Amino acid sequence: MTDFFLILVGTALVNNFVLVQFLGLCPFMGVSSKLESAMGMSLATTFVLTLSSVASHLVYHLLLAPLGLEYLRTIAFILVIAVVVQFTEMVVRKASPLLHQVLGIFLPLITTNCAVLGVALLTLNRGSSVIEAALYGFGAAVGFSLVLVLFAALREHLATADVPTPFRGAAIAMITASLMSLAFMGFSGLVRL
Amino acid sequence: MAERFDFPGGITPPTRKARATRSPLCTPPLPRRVILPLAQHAGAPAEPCVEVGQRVRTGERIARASGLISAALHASITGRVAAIEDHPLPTADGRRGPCIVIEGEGEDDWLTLPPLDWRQAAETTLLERLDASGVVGLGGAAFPTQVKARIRELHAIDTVIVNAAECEPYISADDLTLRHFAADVLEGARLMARLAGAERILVGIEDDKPEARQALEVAREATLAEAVPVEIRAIATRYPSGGERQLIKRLLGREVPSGGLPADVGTHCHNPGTLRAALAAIRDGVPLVERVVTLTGEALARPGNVVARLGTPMGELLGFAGLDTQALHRLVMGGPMMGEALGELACPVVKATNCLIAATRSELPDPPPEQPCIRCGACEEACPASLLPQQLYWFARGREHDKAERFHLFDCIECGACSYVCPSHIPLEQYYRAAKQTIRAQRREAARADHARHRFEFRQARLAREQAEKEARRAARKRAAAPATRPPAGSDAQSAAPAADLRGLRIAHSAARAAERKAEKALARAAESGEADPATLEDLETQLATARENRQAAEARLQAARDVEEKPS
Amino acid sequence: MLETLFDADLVTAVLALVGLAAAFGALLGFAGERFRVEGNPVVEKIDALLPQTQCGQCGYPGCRPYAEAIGEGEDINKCPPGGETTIAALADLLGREVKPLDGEAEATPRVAFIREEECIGCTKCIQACPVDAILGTARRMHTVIADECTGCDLCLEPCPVDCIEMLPRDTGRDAAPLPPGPGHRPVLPTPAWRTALIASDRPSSSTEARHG
Amino acid sequence: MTTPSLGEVSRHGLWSNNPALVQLLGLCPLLAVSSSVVNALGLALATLLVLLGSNVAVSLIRHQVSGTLRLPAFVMIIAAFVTCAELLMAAYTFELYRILGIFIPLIVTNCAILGRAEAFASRQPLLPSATDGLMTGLGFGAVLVLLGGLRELFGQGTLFVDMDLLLGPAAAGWGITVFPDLDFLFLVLPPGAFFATGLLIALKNLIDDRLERRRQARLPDRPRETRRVRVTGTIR
Amino acid sequence: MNAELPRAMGRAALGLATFALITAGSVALTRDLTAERIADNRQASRHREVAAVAPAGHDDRLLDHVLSRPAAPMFGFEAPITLWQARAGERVLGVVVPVTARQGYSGDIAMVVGLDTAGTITGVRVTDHRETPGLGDRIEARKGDWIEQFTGHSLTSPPAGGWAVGQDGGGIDALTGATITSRAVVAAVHRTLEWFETQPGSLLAPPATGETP
Amino acid sequence: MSLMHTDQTAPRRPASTTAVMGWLLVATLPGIAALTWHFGWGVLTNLGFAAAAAIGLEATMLRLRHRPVAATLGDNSALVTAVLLGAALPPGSAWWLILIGMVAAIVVAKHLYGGLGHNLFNPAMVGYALLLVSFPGPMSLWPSPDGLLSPEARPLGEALHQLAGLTSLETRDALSGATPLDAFKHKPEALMASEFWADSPLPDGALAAWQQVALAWLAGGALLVYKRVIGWQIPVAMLGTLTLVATLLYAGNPSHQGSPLFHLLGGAAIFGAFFIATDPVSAATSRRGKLIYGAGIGALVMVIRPAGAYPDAVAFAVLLMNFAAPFIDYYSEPRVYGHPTATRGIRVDVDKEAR
Ligand SMILES: Cc1cc2nc3c(=O)[nH]c(=O)nc-3n(C[C@H](O)[C@H](O)[C@H](O)COP(=O)(O)O)c2cc1C
Ligand SMILES: Cc1cc2nc3c(=O)[nH]c(=O)nc-3n(C[C@H](O)[C@H](O)[C@H](O)COP(=O)(O)O)c2cc1C
Ligand SMILES: Cc1cc2nc3c(=O)[nH]c(=O)nc-3n(C[C@H](O)[C@H](O)[C@H](O)COP(=O)(O)O)c2cc1C
Ligand SMILES: Cc1cc2nc3c(=O)[nH]c(=O)nc-3n(C[C@H](O)[C@H](O)[C@H](O)CO)c2cc1C
Ligand code: SF4
Ligand code: SF4
Ligand code: SF4
Ligand code: SF4
Ligand code: FES
Repeated sequence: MTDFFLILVGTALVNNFVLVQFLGLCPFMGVSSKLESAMGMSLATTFVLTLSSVASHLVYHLLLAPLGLEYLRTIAFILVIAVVVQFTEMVVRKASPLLHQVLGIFLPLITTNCAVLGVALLTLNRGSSVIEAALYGFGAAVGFSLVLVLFAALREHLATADVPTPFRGAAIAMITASLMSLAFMGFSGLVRL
Repeated sequence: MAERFDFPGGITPPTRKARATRSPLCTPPLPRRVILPLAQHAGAPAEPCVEVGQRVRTGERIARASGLISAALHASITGRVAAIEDHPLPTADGRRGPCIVIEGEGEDDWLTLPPLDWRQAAETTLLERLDASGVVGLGGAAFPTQVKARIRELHAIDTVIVNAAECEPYISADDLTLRHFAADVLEGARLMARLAGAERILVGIEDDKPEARQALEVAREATLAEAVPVEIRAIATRYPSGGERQLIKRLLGREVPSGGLPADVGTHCHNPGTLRAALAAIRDGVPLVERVVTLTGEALARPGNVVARLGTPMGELLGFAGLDTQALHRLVMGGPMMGEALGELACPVVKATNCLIAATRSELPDPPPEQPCIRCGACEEACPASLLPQQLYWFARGREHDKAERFHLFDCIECGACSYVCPSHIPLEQYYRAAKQTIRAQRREAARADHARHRFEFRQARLAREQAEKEARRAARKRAAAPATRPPAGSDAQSAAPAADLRGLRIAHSAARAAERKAEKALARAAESGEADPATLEDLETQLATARENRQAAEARLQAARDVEEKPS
Repeated sequence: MLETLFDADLVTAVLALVGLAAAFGALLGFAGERFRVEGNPVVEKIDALLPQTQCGQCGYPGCRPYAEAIGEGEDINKCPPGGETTIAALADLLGREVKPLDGEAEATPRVAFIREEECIGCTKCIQACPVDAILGTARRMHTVIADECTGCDLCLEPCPVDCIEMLPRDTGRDAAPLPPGPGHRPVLPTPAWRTALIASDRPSSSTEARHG
Repeated sequence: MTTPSLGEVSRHGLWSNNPALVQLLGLCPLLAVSSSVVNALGLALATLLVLLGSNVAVSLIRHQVSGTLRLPAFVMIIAAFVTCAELLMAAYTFELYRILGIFIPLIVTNCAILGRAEAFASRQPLLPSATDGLMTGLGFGAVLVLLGGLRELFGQGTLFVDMDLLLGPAAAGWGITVFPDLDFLFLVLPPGAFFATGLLIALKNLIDDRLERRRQARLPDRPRETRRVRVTGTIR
Repeated sequence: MNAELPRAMGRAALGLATFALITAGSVALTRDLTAERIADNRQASRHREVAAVAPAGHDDRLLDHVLSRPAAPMFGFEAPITLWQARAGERVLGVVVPVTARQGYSGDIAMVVGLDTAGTITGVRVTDHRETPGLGDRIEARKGDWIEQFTGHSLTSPPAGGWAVGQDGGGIDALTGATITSRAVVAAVHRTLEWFETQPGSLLAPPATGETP
Repeated sequence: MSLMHTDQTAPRRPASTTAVMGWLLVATLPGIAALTWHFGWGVLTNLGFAAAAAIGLEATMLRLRHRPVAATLGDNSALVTAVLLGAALPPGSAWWLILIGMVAAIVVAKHLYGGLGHNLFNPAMVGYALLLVSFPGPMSLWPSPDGLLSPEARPLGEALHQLAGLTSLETRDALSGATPLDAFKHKPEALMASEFWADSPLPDGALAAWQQVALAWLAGGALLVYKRVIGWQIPVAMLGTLTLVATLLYAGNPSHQGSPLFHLLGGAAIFGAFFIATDPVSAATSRRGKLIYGAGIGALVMVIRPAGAYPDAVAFAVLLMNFAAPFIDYYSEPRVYGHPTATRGIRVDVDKEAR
């Protein structure tokens, strides 16, 4: 139990995917200018990340490893991810067109959210069980969602600030991310993975 | 003083009332010339009903109410109408607006209406009289009292509140009104209680006005026998207890719902001056031509309260009180918290003028330059509406109107308590006012756009219908011209297509019919509820017309297709 | 070369992945059919944000077609009557970047006004008006219903005698400017009685912005 | 969509629509692998190759894939390129392969690559697509190397250390120590990566701003005319 | 629509399968062509690492002399140990043990430790780690000579209690700002030495009795 | 509009931003005095150089941004940042360390965001955290608390030498040491807390000195609360939560965990609670939000202190909660007059769809 908890805390905070591991940065920068879209993106990513983490794990251990095809893992994983994302996209499109419009290009880009493939590959390296893989994916997604949502709130706040012109927009967002990452350094050493 | 109910926040600025309450109420000489703005009340401006050059008597109606919410205007001196033209209005932005100017004859020849007994007269008579007398709220908003008094039609009222809080510094007009006319005020309150069907009267008065309270007690003792009981409750002095929402909360513990009216919680709130004016209009037949105005400020040698004729140029009135123009630094109409700084001495006294402050520079210094907000939270502690003023400020500055609304911008009563305490001297409520006006303008534009779209859709539908009908006629003509000719060999392919089409058309037709019925229902519902304004109704009518056109177009097309269908058979 | 091609390893690899892909493909095909969406409901929302002037300055015949185009990816900065406000609202709705307006913003809202004494009643303007804001019949003078007119000026061109002009529309008193901001004093009216008294006595600093 | 000129494609990829500074795509490798020039250069080259290859391949098959399958198909192409690149690197530049580690498979998910495939190559013929791939790759790589240089120089006080891993023994002596004893960990650690990128973006904005102002100054004052199409009538 | 469903599914399946065929085929082909070379590279790289710490004078065929030992969790070897003998002809000069230091600052640290017959360290190298650049990564020989300080030490030098970083009262310098990493490395080396003690002679047995690959 | 302003009457509250900042500076005096008394002239050299750097940087940035320089400098906020950062740094820091910290604080954390009132993160703590991460060595070396007047005390001249970077604390190893939190954190795991204290590697009187400094900060904090420069919410919530978590941990494992009192007084908790966490600009705004914000800081401090890599976690905890503050603001709005319940959070797109 504590192990599972540690995995969650470890992935969500200490080795936060976005701020410490540098994964999933594009959606982090791209979908964070509005809190609403950030929340939508968080949900979508959490879903995709957890699901694809488990699916990749299964594909690897049930298909690739028995056949000695480890080197095909990248292709196989990315296929799994793309399919999960595509599937999610269709469902979201049907269920909430506005969310779909808002997430726009970012929903397909969850495919290329490195975090998703990153989780799949990192779980492999850690040699975890299915449950651990799911937790790992979920923890990573929670970490991603947490910083994404907080960052979005921060950026909304920033929208009213009197930022010097060259820094408006992406530049100050990057610098904000830098300071956030600095703050997250405080968690370093909390849980060793 | 422990009170049962209270509102959060509030401030206690220095009251500075003493200078003007030392001397009794007095009447300045009649002005030679009065300027009466047509728009000195809430709602639509009044419409002049006199000609230039016409002689008018004091109390004679010179402009009539126009529209649902509006008020009549009366000559406040006897003389000739010199002009109907634009004059500076008593507003901070120095706007000009249409006014009726009366050149006085020096005498006071009254034209009053016949007295009425308010206990006996029919309610409609009373309301008509209020309407005819141009009585509006004298507490600040100048809302037509007649409209307000119709409350019974929509709401059940149990309490009439007399708002004698007078919480702003400097102002003592209500204080003096009560000292001199407490009995009239209470009788006015009874009159309102009758109109509203209330069963009690509650007077809320701040504890810094012991004389007024004493006078009220005396008047109350004298009328103990009356059916509607009067209760006088002193409350600790704190700004803005006089805001009706805050007063109601403080006296009764009830909260007026956001966007609602005091009537929604069974109360009806009036200023003492309003009550006295309403009583005068009914009991004595005297329309609203004068009011109590506090003249104060250190640039005045003889501050005090005066009964001033409406339209008196402020300079004249202040001159009467011994204005030292050299020392005058700022002229404020109303209190220092919510009042407006004026740029001219020539502005006339209007119905909403309860106080004129002729302040010296040291008394009300220029506001220091605005500094950045440091989010210190002082404003939040002062806000009587529990808003987060600093957030509203950021949103207003950043023009993030949807977020400002999300943080309840429209619940701000613009009391200025937040600006008062702000260490960065930010004129916060100016930001809110600007944001509110922008939002209102945007809403208006959005409604316009919606309306335009509906009209555009209607036109499209109409054109489509005309087109479809034309085609249907052409098809019919064709059939009539060649009834017997068999279709040529290739017609199989042709007739197959209409058959499929026909089904589609039929579906389209029934959809159009459903849409029409829906639009009809929406219109009927809106019309019945009685709350929709004419613009909305018109909009719904347009939508209904569009649906009709669509249905007719579908019908025509269907008919044409049927005609083609039937032809080969 | 040939034996490499038929290497057992290679064949299993290809077969495994092909099988996986086929299964997933079937899943996607299923979802694609099941969750098919017709049309684009967002267009409605975009349309609601456009000013509905129907003027065609965006390059589309009316607001709705432009709304549809935006839904397909067209730029959001092509509507001059809507101006910055509309662009901001669209950017907000669609999560896109705000762009400067492509074209000239209109200074104030306007309405058409027909000089009735000059009107010959040709009805050309009526046909041009997208919102039926012009009243009149053939050979009778025409007039514009100011409340309905969107100010698109489409009626100007067809008029053979040039009797239509655009006048600024009264938008009510909604122009309360924001205070000048940090570093400045709030704007209060200049006391006229002072200037009237002695010109040199005017308090010069009272309303001016104070820098440094 | 019309086919833009090659010059335009190049300008877009290198500057005005630079994936790293403007589109903010491909940030993960950008930030993660830019701690020294050599890492940056290695990844830049690998990314460039994959981008070029995938753009070409996607452009070639652009008429063959339908809606639902587009995404999976594209990523599989990219993944194939990446895996091949990985295998080839392991075979021929093993040390570099070990250093870049996990980030090689992650090239697959470099958003910039799929972004280009989706936004450009899937709609354009071969030549523009190839140019776009090349130029975008170069633009991305340039930023990557610049960032690497910046962080290496101000974080560790050195430049071009270990270039031999990438360029062979000839480059062994390239490393120079500019600021001895400098150890400004901030730049080496994640926060510094974000920070340096933010500064680069601001710098680009500043340059753009200057250029624009200069261009404006050169332009004669010409009132912009409003385009109008006078279309009314029924819209269906 | 229902009739459409199987058709659509079939089409999609076929399409994706085609792509899988092409991509997997090309990857598998590349892999077939490079597999050998990669294996060679791995081997060579491993050899370089091992050679760097092996006692001097060996015959450069380190990776050919493999020994296996059962796991020894007490000493931090959680999996069976595969180690290499350094020989000069028939003479065994020492061994090279692959060691994993747990509890590094961010994850495990893989090392190789070379020991001569006397149990004296002939070298330590970090082969894989994820420590912080600029801090923990100074354990790499390329980035600093910290790791060299182990050479020449043995279980008894520094004496008991000295096998710890200075902060913990031991005699080994820690990297400034990276005590955790240092601590982990020191502990792992120390345990390896202790484990070596428990394997009297057998690791150093001459080739005849030693396992052959 | 409100034509009256506070300067005329307010009961205790300072009437202008300048005065608010001024009172904050006054309130730091007891703490600074105590620090100087125990840790020597290095405290003052820190503060002096930090203040000079702050004013220089602030003026430069204002000029670059074309903002009124003199008027804005007068708001004292840069000075506050300088004093707080200067007091947090190890006494006798070198000029370059202070300068880098001030650049991070004033240039990056404050002016890149638009200056006073706009910054999202606490500038002083940004500077501090950046230094801590970048230069763990110099940042963890505190001089031993010899007292200003004792014979071992280093003279002002030496402090100036250190400021100039000519000598560093490291070269005077014998006289320097870690902070109590640092030392306690790095005690060997087997060692019991009691054994640690019995044979502490800390210089004599270090813990007592730290506790006295903390109490001096508390006195300053009390002044701030009395002058209503700060509300009570943040300090109370932060210290309350910190004590609570520390007590729980201590109750769970008294032999290895520091006591609640140790956590309260042994580090920068008090200083942080009254002077740092209360920075109004970067904190949550509503009263309820401030409670959440303060509690978050307290909890984070007690998560990071025992388990994380950095011994004193106040800076990071403050930055982390700065990061969360805007989000907290969305969810902590008080109930507004006339509304049946408080509105919390944002309207997710469903509403907009209905609009
Ligand atoms: C039926 C009814 C409708 C009212 N409608 C309005 C209104 O639309 N606007 C308004 O300002 N006041 C309206 N009032 C009057 C308010 O209750 C209130 O007395 C007035 O706005 C002045 O309040 P204030 O000075 O606090 O702003 C209405 C009153 C009644 C009884
Ligand atoms: C902040 C604020 C303070 C007010 N103070 C008073 C006051 O002291 N006395 C008063 O009669 N009305 C005051 N009003 C106006 C009342 O809200 C309300 O409009 C008035 O009592 C209605 O009575 P009337 O229609 O007779 O004017 C204040 C309004 C606000 C917003
Ligand atoms: C971002 C970051 C990375 C760190 N990386 C390491 C590391 O790789 N190895 C290590 O031992 N300590 C690392 N530390 C430092 C530890 O947290 C801790 O401060 C240090 O080990 C204490 O050692 P000292 O007593 O020598 O300063 C790192 C700290 C930070 C903030
Ligand atoms: C109560 C209070 C606490 C403050 N705390 C800090 C602080 O911790 N760090 C800081 O840089 N400035 C602090 N300031 C000063 C000021 O808010 C700071 O310069 C702004 O954050 C810069 O925009 C404080 C100000 C006040 C009134
Ligand atoms: S009182 Fe003024 S400075 Fe303080 S939070 Fe409110 S607006 Fe900002
Ligand atoms: S003006 Fe508005 S925000 Fe300010 S205190 Fe009054 S109600 Fe609150
Ligand atoms: S320019 Fe704007 S108002 Fe005119 S038609 Fe296009 S969208 Fe409508
Ligand atoms: S009247 Fe003219 S300007 Fe007005 S809407 Fe009709 S066509 Fe446009
Ligand atoms: S490269 Fe875009 S999410 Fe990682």
